[in-house]
Amino acid sequence: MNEQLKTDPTKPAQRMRAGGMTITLLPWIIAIIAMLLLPKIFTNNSALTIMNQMSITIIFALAYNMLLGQGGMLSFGHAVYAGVGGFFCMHIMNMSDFFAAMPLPILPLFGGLFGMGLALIVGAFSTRSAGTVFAMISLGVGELIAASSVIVVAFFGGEEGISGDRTYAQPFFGVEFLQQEEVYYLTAAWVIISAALMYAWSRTPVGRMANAVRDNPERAEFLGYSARWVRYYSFVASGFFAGVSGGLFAINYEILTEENLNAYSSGIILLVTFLGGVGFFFGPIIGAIVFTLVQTVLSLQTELWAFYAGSLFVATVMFFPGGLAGLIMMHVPAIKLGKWRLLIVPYFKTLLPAAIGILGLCALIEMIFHYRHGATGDNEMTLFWTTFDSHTIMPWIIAGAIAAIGIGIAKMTAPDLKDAWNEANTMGGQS
Amino acid sequence: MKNITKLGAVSALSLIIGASAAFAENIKIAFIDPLSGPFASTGTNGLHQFEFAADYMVNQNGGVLGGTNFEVLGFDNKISPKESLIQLQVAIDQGVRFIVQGNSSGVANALTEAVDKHNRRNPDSRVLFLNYAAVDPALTNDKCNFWHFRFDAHADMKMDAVTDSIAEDTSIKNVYLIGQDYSFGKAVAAAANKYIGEKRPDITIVGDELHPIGKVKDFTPYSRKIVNAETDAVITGNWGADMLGLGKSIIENGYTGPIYTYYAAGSGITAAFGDSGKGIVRLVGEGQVNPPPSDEAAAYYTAFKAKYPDGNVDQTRISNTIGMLAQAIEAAGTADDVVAVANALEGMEYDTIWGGKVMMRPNDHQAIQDLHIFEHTNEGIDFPYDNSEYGVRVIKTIEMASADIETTCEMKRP
Amino acid sequence: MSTPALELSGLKKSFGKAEIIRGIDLSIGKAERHAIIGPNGAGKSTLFNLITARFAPTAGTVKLHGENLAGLEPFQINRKGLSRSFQITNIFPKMSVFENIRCALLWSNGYKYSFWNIVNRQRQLSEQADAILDQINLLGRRDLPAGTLSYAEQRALEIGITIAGGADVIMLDEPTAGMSHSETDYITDLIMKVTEGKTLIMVEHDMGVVFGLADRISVLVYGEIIATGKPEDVRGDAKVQEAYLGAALEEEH
Amino acid sequence: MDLILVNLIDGLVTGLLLFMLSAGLTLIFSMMGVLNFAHASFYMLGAYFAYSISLALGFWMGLLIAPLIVGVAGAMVERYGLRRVHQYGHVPELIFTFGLALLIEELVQFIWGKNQMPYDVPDILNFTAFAISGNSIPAYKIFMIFISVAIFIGLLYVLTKTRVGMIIQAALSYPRTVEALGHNVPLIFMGVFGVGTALAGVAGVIAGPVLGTFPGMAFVLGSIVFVTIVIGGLGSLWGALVASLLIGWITTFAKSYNIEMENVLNAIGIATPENMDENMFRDFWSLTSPQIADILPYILMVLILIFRPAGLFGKRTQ
Repeated sequence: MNEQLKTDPTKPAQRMRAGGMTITLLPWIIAIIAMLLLPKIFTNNSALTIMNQMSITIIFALAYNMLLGQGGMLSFGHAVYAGVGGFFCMHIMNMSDFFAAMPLPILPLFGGLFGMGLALIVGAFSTRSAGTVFAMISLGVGELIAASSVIVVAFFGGEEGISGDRTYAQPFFGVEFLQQEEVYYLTAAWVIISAALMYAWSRTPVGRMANAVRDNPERAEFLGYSARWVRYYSFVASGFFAGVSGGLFAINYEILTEENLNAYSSGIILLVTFLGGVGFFFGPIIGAIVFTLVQTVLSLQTELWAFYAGSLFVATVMFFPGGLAGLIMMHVPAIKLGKWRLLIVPYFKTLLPAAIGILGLCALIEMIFHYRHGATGDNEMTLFWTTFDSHTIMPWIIAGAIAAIGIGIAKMTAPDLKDAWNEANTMGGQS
Repeated sequence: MKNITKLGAVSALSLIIGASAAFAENIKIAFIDPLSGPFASTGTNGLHQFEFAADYMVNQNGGVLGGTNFEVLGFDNKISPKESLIQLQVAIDQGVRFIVQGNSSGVANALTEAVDKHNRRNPDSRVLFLNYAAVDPALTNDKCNFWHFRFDAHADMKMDAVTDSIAEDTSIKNVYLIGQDYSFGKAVAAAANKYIGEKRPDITIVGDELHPIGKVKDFTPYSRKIVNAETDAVITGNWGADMLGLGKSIIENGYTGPIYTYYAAGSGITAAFGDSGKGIVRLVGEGQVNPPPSDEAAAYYTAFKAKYPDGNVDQTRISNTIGMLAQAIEAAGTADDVVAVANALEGMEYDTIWGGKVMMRPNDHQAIQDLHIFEHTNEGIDFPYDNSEYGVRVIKTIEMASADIETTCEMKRP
Repeated sequence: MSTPALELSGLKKSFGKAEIIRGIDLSIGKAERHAIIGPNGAGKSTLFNLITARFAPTAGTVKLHGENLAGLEPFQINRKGLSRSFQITNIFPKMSVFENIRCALLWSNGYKYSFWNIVNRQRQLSEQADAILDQINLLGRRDLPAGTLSYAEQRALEIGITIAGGADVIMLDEPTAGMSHSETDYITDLIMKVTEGKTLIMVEHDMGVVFGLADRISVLVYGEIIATGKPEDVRGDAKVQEAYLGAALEEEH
Repeated sequence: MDLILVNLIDGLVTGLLLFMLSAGLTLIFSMMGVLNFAHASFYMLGAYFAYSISLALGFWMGLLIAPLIVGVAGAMVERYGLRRVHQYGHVPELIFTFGLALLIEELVQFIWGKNQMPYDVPDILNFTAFAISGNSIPAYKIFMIFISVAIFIGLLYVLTKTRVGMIIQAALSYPRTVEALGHNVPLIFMGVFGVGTALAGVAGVIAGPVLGTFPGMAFVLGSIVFVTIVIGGLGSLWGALVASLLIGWITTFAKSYNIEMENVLNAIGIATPENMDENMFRDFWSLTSPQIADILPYILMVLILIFRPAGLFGKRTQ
């Protein structure tokens, strides 16, 4: 993809690629307004719950990206920092006197501090080197803590976990956080604060050096910085924000269990972050939103959601290593050149048939699944608001034809799209 | 850009959630259990049994309240407490008032607390939690609440039945306890120690140990210890791959005595044990399938197999759950006021097609029913599991088992 | 006589049985431009790596301004005022040219590991970085990812990074390797300009560069210094002629 | 004493099985620098393919054909997946294999369903080979040992005595030089990946009947294989062997003897605290070795990484 960038280097678009993002307040203001308005549009509790889940994942994914994207450290056990922070918050919730004197909104801060505390200890030996050694230590430590969660019942509550009641906290300006909406605003406030802090972190000397150490630890050492200390600071900061997300989890779900610590959760956050794109600050945010929707909403629609999620993930790694954020930012040069309009028609011609073709393919997969695993006599299935008999030949022909034609058209028009893309990203000519 | 994405995504979300809320006619039952991932086979089979029971027992007989049908909605919780709570919220928003769940006591524990809090905070949309399989005793003891009903016998009650069976067999001198290292495994071991001590003080517990859950690749070392301890009977609460792995390994390494289990049938386990487990693997549970206790039971099973040739009716309590719920709704005259339905369920005596009665104890919402000891065999099996020739056959029945078992439940009523 | 900027005594390094550096004594004065030359495999880069603690010496000491550097990590040596470049271009390829320089400025400006300063707000830092970019003629490339620069530009950037921290001892490892004539001239001028008043130690193959830049030259052959002195002295040294220049000439033709 | 011998044999079986997986993984890693997260998934595919083949053609054909299919599948993954991702660097490669592991698990569930497969030991091997004071050693275990040792010897022969092996060995240490010498490195990569996954396939075929053939079988084994090669030292075949056996024996012995934490702590002079029920560390005191047997390798790995990052036999840390 890079070779298609032929823009003038002095243009701001390039500045964005090189430096991350240029600072403007506009995206933040839009985000704040949107987060304020969303509950007015989606008032039901489940939408609020799902948005809260997104928010928690956003903080966790951003914290994870402080390691992976900014620091070049691949962790296979980061869930434990969020989990341990959350468990401590839950214990605080259960300390009735102390908790009754504390306003709930500051609870995540404690989660952060305990997450950071654990990171201080583990980081002391794990950040000595990056790469495989770091990855494997994180895997080992993650497994150990996850395994001890079922053994050390006194702290982790065993398999059932521990639970509490957020409403026992001191009312915060009269708000007792009985309703999901109140919790939503608390979570949203923490998302904005944490995201802003993490963004600011990436602009500080140690945040910049994290990038330098990621790219070239040896060179950084010859600039007076110990690569190990830079990694350690990033790791500890990441542990803090992971802990904050754990604290928010405690407030939202009022229960923490082994799943908050286990390897599966650690793997998921890696997936989320990479899906969104590690190269841009806002990548993990997109990843968190998309993945939560896939996991929670798509799974209401099909049992095969994990199959689609896996395919989406593998396709992303193979074709768009920049993730979804990279996909979006690819268009910045064309927009800056004012030539993005050139892309609309080719996109329409290629992506629409491709999308239809892929949906056809999904329909085929769903039909195979239904044919093989559906109840006998229960031949009817509903797909895309259409009910039909999966044991007759016609729907198969239709779905197959849609898939073949859709993808066929997309293949035919793909060269045009490529030309248009090159044209849109080349300076000069009429725009 | 982020906000546009979010906006679009969330509008899609409300569309999907809102879409099914439009049909408010049926009485909706949310089935919150794993439908994907490693435990999906149990979950999917459970969902099929619920769908079938609702259809066969209620809808085909004209529904309840003069024509209202039951509708079972599957929600995939991926066996995660967190996802269960999200799906619970989605279910409630879709107008569901009855939640059924069974796999994993951890999830049940999260759900019962969440339901309790939800009902306290949202009196307008209260729900009932009908637990059909999570057997942690605490759910009807310390952690009981008015909204939770358990239709399965809990771990201690089942152990009471198992030890009744062991106590009768005077040739058993040495018992070995082995289980997964978590709350349920520990509860099984504690109950076994207690009941064996009471019923047969002469029996030696030659082994009492826990192994990591879902992490053991090879059970051989455990089997060696079991064989070397001259064990006459093994008791385990293992389930899933841990059950099969342990059982096969014990048998393979030369053990021939009985293995008493909670979950060693169906979901492929019966077929995988096959001939090797014959006469060795024993199972405690409710609901007699072989020999069929009544013509209705045989007809029910046959109809189920016709619809789901790959499925098993390995949780007969599912049909009890649906039957009792229907009866309670009829008695309460409403499906919307769940307090009335709960009051109708309390103390209900229900004649189950699987033989005997089910009584919902009012003081802790624990179902009391006949428990059986089954044997894994291919002889006298009318309804085998997993499309193999093997199935489970009743070898002992304890009527209204543990009907007066103690409870620490202090029920708070609305 | 004042303390030399860099003093090596009895420095040795073996890899297994192979002795690469066989006892080097060398003293380089303040503000001196010193070139180390020698045929391929003489151990020049190894010597550099020993001085900057990339490798640990088998024997001997390295003293910077009279202070023994034994046991120090590279970043600690850098903080004492010794900075180096690498034979293979060693920059931060994914970061912008400006960022490359700014990172090199952070420590010497006392920012250390701070996370309470926002770097973009530090105007004096940006000005310094731009000044250096101006010096190395890369201001026009300021916001490009460093990895997309041409080879000569990357070498220039490498020198910029090396000098940015304000170190008074600068070590350059083959700064003109693989460059065309015009590029070499450009880099030579650049080195001349940026090392004004500083101690420079460089390894170099291009004799034009060496004789144009160096105040003194050491000739390293098989891990030993066979001659040290002013360019004209070294040029006339018979041993050097025989051991090195002849071989080098042969190689070229 | 007899029990020790029995445990040694059991541990050997576990260890050798682990070795068949870790040998392929460590070869792949040292050649390509890729930690293949999907390695255990190929092990699972081996078991499933062998099961399906055994239904039609019997166990032995399964043992013969399934690893070949798995190897070809592995080579295809390398050719059309990894090679593409290779250009983006190591982390995306690793993440690709991570995604692939998830996808293969879903695929297996899609094709074979979610239940455990009744894949059994063939009748001809279903007898007790011999018994040591009442502990029967099934013939199938002897067969497993035989197969693993045969594979190890074969691998050693290929690596040390053949031309291809020489090239691979050279590539282990000097990947760039080998490429510079004009060898078709991509082809070697594909071959090594195929052979490595085929080895995992063999392990799956012979382990499936005893350890169970179910969709979670890859997950159970997945991370422990990494632990093995990290302990042994990345890229070292001998290291993989030693670490595999070490893990096999450690876990077997830890499960066989109930060593209690309380006794261990008392033995080193720490007295049991009173009021155990209120003690913060009560769960820690009551730990027994079988409880923690399967997490011991992780403890070992973390310790090794802290004190000897290159692993027992490794030379390179990265």
